[in-house]
Amino acid sequence: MINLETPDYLASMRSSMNNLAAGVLRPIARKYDAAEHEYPAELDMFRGMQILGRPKKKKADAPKPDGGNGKPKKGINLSTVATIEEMCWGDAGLLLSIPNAGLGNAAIAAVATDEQLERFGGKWAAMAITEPGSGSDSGSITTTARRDGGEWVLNGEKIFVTCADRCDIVVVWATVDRSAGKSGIKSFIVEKGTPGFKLEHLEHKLGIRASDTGTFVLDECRIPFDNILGSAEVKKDTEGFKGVMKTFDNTRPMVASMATGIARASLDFTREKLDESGATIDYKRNLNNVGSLEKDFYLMEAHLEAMRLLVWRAAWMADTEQFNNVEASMAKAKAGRQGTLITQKCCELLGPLGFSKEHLAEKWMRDSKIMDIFEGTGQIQHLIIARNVLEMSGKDLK
Amino acid sequence: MINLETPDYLASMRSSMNNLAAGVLRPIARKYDAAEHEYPAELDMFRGMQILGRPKKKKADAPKPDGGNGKPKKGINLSTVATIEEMCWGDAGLLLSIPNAGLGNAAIAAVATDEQLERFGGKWAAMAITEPGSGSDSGSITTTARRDGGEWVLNGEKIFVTCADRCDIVVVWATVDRSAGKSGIKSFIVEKGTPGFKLEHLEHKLGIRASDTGTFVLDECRIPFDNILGSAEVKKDTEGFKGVMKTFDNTRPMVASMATGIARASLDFTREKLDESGATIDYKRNLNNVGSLEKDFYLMEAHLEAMRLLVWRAAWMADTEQFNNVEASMAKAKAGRQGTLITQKCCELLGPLGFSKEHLAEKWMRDSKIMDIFEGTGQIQHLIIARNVLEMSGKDLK
Amino acid sequence: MICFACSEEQTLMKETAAKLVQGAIADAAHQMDETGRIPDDAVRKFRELGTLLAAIPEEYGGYGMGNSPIMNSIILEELAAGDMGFAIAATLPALFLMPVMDCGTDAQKARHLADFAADPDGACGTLAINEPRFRFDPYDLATTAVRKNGSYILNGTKCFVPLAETARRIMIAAALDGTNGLFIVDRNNPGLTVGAREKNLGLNSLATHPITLTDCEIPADDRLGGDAGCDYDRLLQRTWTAIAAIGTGICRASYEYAKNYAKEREQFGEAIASRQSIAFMIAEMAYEVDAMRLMTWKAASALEAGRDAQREAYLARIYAGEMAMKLTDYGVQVLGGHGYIREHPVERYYRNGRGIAILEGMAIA
Amino acid sequence: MICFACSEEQTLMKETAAKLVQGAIADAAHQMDETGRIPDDAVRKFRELGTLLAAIPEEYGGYGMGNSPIMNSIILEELAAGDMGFAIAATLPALFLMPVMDCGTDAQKARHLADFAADPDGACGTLAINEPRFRFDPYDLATTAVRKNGSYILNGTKCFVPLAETARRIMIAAALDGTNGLFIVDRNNPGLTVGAREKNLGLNSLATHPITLTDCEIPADDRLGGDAGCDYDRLLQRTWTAIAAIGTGICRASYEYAKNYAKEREQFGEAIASRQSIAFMIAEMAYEVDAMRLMTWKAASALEAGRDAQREAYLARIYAGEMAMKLTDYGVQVLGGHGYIREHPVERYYRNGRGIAILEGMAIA
Repeated sequence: MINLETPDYLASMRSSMNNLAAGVLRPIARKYDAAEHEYPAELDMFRGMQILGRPKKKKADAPKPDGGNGKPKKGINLSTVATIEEMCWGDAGLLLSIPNAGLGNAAIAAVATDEQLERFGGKWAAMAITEPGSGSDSGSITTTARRDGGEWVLNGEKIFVTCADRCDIVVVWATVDRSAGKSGIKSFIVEKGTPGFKLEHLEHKLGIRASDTGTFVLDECRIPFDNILGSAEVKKDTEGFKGVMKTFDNTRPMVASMATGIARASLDFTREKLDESGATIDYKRNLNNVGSLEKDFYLMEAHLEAMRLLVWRAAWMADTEQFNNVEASMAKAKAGRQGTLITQKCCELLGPLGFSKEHLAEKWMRDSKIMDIFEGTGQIQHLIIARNVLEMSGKDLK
Repeated sequence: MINLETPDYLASMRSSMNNLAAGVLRPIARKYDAAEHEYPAELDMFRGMQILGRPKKKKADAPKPDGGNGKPKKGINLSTVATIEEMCWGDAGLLLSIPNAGLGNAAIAAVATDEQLERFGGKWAAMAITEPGSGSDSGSITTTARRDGGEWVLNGEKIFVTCADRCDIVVVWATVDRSAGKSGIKSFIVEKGTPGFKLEHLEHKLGIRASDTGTFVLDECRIPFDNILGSAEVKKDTEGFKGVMKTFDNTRPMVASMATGIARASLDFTREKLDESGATIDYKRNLNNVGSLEKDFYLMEAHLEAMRLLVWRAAWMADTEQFNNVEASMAKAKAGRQGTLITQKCCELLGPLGFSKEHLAEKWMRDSKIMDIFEGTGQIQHLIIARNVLEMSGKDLK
Repeated sequence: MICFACSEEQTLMKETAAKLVQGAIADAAHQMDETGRIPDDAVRKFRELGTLLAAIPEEYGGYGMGNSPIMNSIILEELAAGDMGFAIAATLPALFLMPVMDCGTDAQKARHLADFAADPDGACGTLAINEPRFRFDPYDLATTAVRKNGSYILNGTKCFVPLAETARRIMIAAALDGTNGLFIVDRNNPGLTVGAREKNLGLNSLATHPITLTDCEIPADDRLGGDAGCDYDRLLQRTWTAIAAIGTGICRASYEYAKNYAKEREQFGEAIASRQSIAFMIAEMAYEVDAMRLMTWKAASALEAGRDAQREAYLARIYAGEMAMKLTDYGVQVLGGHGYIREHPVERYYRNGRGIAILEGMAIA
Repeated sequence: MICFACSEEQTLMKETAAKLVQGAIADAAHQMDETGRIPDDAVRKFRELGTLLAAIPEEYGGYGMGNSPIMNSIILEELAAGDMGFAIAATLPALFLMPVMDCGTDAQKARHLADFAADPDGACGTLAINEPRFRFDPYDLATTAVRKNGSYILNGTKCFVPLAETARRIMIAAALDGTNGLFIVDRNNPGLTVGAREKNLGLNSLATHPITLTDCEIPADDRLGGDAGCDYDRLLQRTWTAIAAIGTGICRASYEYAKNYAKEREQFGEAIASRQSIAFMIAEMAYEVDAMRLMTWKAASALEAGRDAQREAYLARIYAGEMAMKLTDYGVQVLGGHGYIREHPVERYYRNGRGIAILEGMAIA
């Protein structure tokens, strides 16, 4: 039965996460924006916390993701996106810098063997997918993994790797057979310090500067055969690749929720200034009869609500074991774009306060922009949605 | 030397055209919106007027389009778009119903032989291009013209023909050789009453209801061989087709100017209501410090100015013999889309006054919408612009 | 617990309403729009479902099953996907009776609810909120009520009053001593004049009328809620939620028609949907329609929980207004020239969609 | 006669400015942004063109060739296409001297114009309009001037004052008896404090400072225009036109970079420009940049004709603000992840572009 009231447990979780974000992240947000690439030592306190709902140790010890009854643990996706919104209300760059909560950790938690969990479970794992020539086109990966006896030999270049400097290990996507297309793509765990594995440089970015993004070069880099995640077999169909891609059905709502959290931070600050200036925000008057600032505020808040509801729906579907590929993209498409629009509109409405680094509004605008880009740009999300609702193939709708 | 000040001659022409529009068109705008398809007899007064700068008789008698010195008559395109804006400020549907000023007349004036001018110069000529299966895709015309002795035999169906009921003759686009693609497309003059030429029905439209839009069926319709416009020869290249298409370089700014005129009518009415309600429009205050209605008004007026300037530039280029294909599409793309946005936003701002037929605002919104559709949709215009600035072919950028 | 899916009961009602629309409205909607008439039969078929009677307490002759703003929103979306005018006409008695149920005195409930329960097909009441002026705002009414001994004297002008001509009573929103109230006026009160049917941009299937109140005197007992007055905020919250539901229905209909058209229509030898400019409009329509629905349900959930829904209903309503402008425009644009022809329903959705941002109090959730 | 094309002289100056930017700025702009320093050499090269001296009347040591807001707009667009901070720094003395030329008393002209003509490379003056507060409006200044015998006493806080640290004089906008005036304050006036260099979202190559005025006393003669005051409207019209020109330059740079990138960058085996979603962003950038420029020229034409340009300058300015937001965002989006990296200039255009809607009085046309 339709019920979109926020459950009490979620409301109280949001509230405590907001306290955490306000108390720990917000105060150091500007510091690590200025000190680009410097590790935020304050985040060590999160090292032991399972903040994003991911098991952090080997499977046997981890809380069962399925709650022990074959059904997924109740509401874990919804709790996760709600937590992410609060944390990003605190600071998105810092959330992305929380130790041992990298995308690579999610991949390992999802598919690693017990033996791999034993070896890598406690380590901070980054994820290396994108290449200079690929962008949003994950299927065109050119980094190769060649088998040589009991080892894999990796060659290639990976860009836009989050936590590149701070991580212990990197999950690298490479092809074992280029002629096999997407089916040939596998992921491999490469440990820092492995000969032939080099962190080339860190990027200087528009926003989320607290997060270290880097480029790796793999040059005849040898890793043990057992470092492959999943099967080494190349299947004829693309099921294997689809499995890899499915990770993104979960991560897209997370990114969308990051956009929501940042946009809310901007709106809250704008609201504060509106209140101080004597404006009345009572959700009553016709939009034609309010000040221009109030109208913009109301419309932005409506869009923010729409963003959150699309995110929550996608997460709720995952929690109730429904295939949410389209809904995940809808949340990402909407929130990514709208987050950019809201945060930049707030800067405009704030006037001089939106251009000065005395306040965080300008930073939120910079941080937000990445949410419409990474994990698939808005354009890619629209393609996914359109292909699905129009029931067209990637060939018919490029 | 850059100078965007409106010249005095143009200002006074705008003023007198505006008086004409206010005195003649505006008062009967609602009447012919309600009486869809009824011929506006009041427009007979325009029958003798060369309102859109087109020669209406045979070439020898017509004012030289080149002013007699090999250069185009000074400012005729600019005067025309300025006139159109004023007339559409009065009423767009009625402008499109002005006798003997159809698109067909423009085509005849451009390429007819003296003999053809003699026969058809004084007649009202519609233009029939679009087919049920073609839309914006003029190159895919399936109506055929087969030569049979001293006659052409036409077969096919034409939709969206403006002035279908009222015109005397129709310029029909047909292919003489489908295998020749675009080079095979020619235009033919078909007189009303010709056997096998039937006005199938008139359309009921969202707006511009004063204008009669209809569907013709050609069924073994025989016309004299001399009724072909231009050469019957099928050239290998597509120069001939490009020549036909070039008509649109002139008509696109005209349609864009129609959109500008309608949008201005909406804005003027909104301004009137704003003034009555005590609002101050002084172009001074920061947008953050005005009412929501005022902010929307200012921004719409800025966009209106942008529309007009893009239109005037395209017309000025034509007047100064510059190739204006891209600029014509820029004007059309911007004005078509923005005209829709402005007229519908005005309805929203006017509240109950924007929904009732007591006022013309709702009509302007309906009329405006066609400007983003006919003579090439906004999407087609963006394609033309993109291909040009990116220097990409139609094959590379579909 | 939070849930984004319909229950079996909700699904059943949704499907029933959809089936009714499919049968009685879908093909007729264009004709209804052109002729300005809604078939009585279609309205009767909907009324037979008894959704309103179900909500009326047993003591007043109803089934006493409680009122569900969520269910009402689901139904309104389905009906509006057929025709906005029909959605309003079919659910109309609720516009008068729901405020009575929410805020009426016992005597008002006994009279009006029982009247309706005794003759559910008979002419009932309607609601008059809109006023024909620039900057109209339901929180800034120009229509006034003044207390005079045992009466109220009403003055003002209203517009867009649905089915005012045939209603037996009209609920009038008026300002009273700096607050806003509702006043029940008999159709044949000499101080009330119902004007000729209005001509509007959209909503053409539905007869709407202007109303003039000239020193219109009513007994003090006919103020809704008596001397205590009514919960005007909640009434607006419920009508805003309903408008959002109707907007969702219109946009969904436009989206679905445009989507199917884009797949079937070929240009340059390929379906026009194969072009990103068309496909991305479809994609945006897809997720914005969903967002509109979720916003509506969010407001309805708050109402259903008995919470103050001021924020949620307001946001749902302004979002629906903005999106109805945008999405029904996309619907026409996807069809190009064909979208401009009245035989394609996107044209009607376009006109009706413009009412979502403008009209107040035409339905209730 | 109306004309949309540059004259030979205008083309020459445009190309000269473009060449200067190409040589001294284009490759260095990223470094300038990161280090916060503009090479003196580049500024000197621009000043050597003598555009400002040319405008100053001969009697004050200039070339007396008249001032052309159109030419100034053309130049500002070119400079801003290189770097917004550079455009402001290079043309800075004009920000102080143009108001003097427009409205100064003979004595003020004689002093300040001649000072500059004698030493065009020396530190000159700057202009302080912005105030660090919510709802700041140049027509609603919180900084005040009060007449006191032969002096004015200024109080208030300003921000975003370009090169305030090195300026010899600062022109302060302040409210005076319900009107707005400009007041010339010596850098070392004890009532004036220049704060530490600001940290801003964009415009990082340019040093800007806050200023505090505490009972800052200046001789009454230092009110611009003397007792008659100045034409504040016209000053704002000229700065708005300049901001619009700068916005055009930034957006054009973003457009051109994105366009070239989209043609060269391949994905799925084809240039990303072959996708309509990318190509249509490029198309929109193309015509909106043109529209921005035409709006700027329209305002500049009115100024050049000596007409009141209130409407044209205001519209050009708000249009530039809106479009700078939108188009520089497109620029980043076309590049995707690469657009987020500071090595690609679209990132800088994005940040600087946000200043167009916010900043007041940073340049003059």
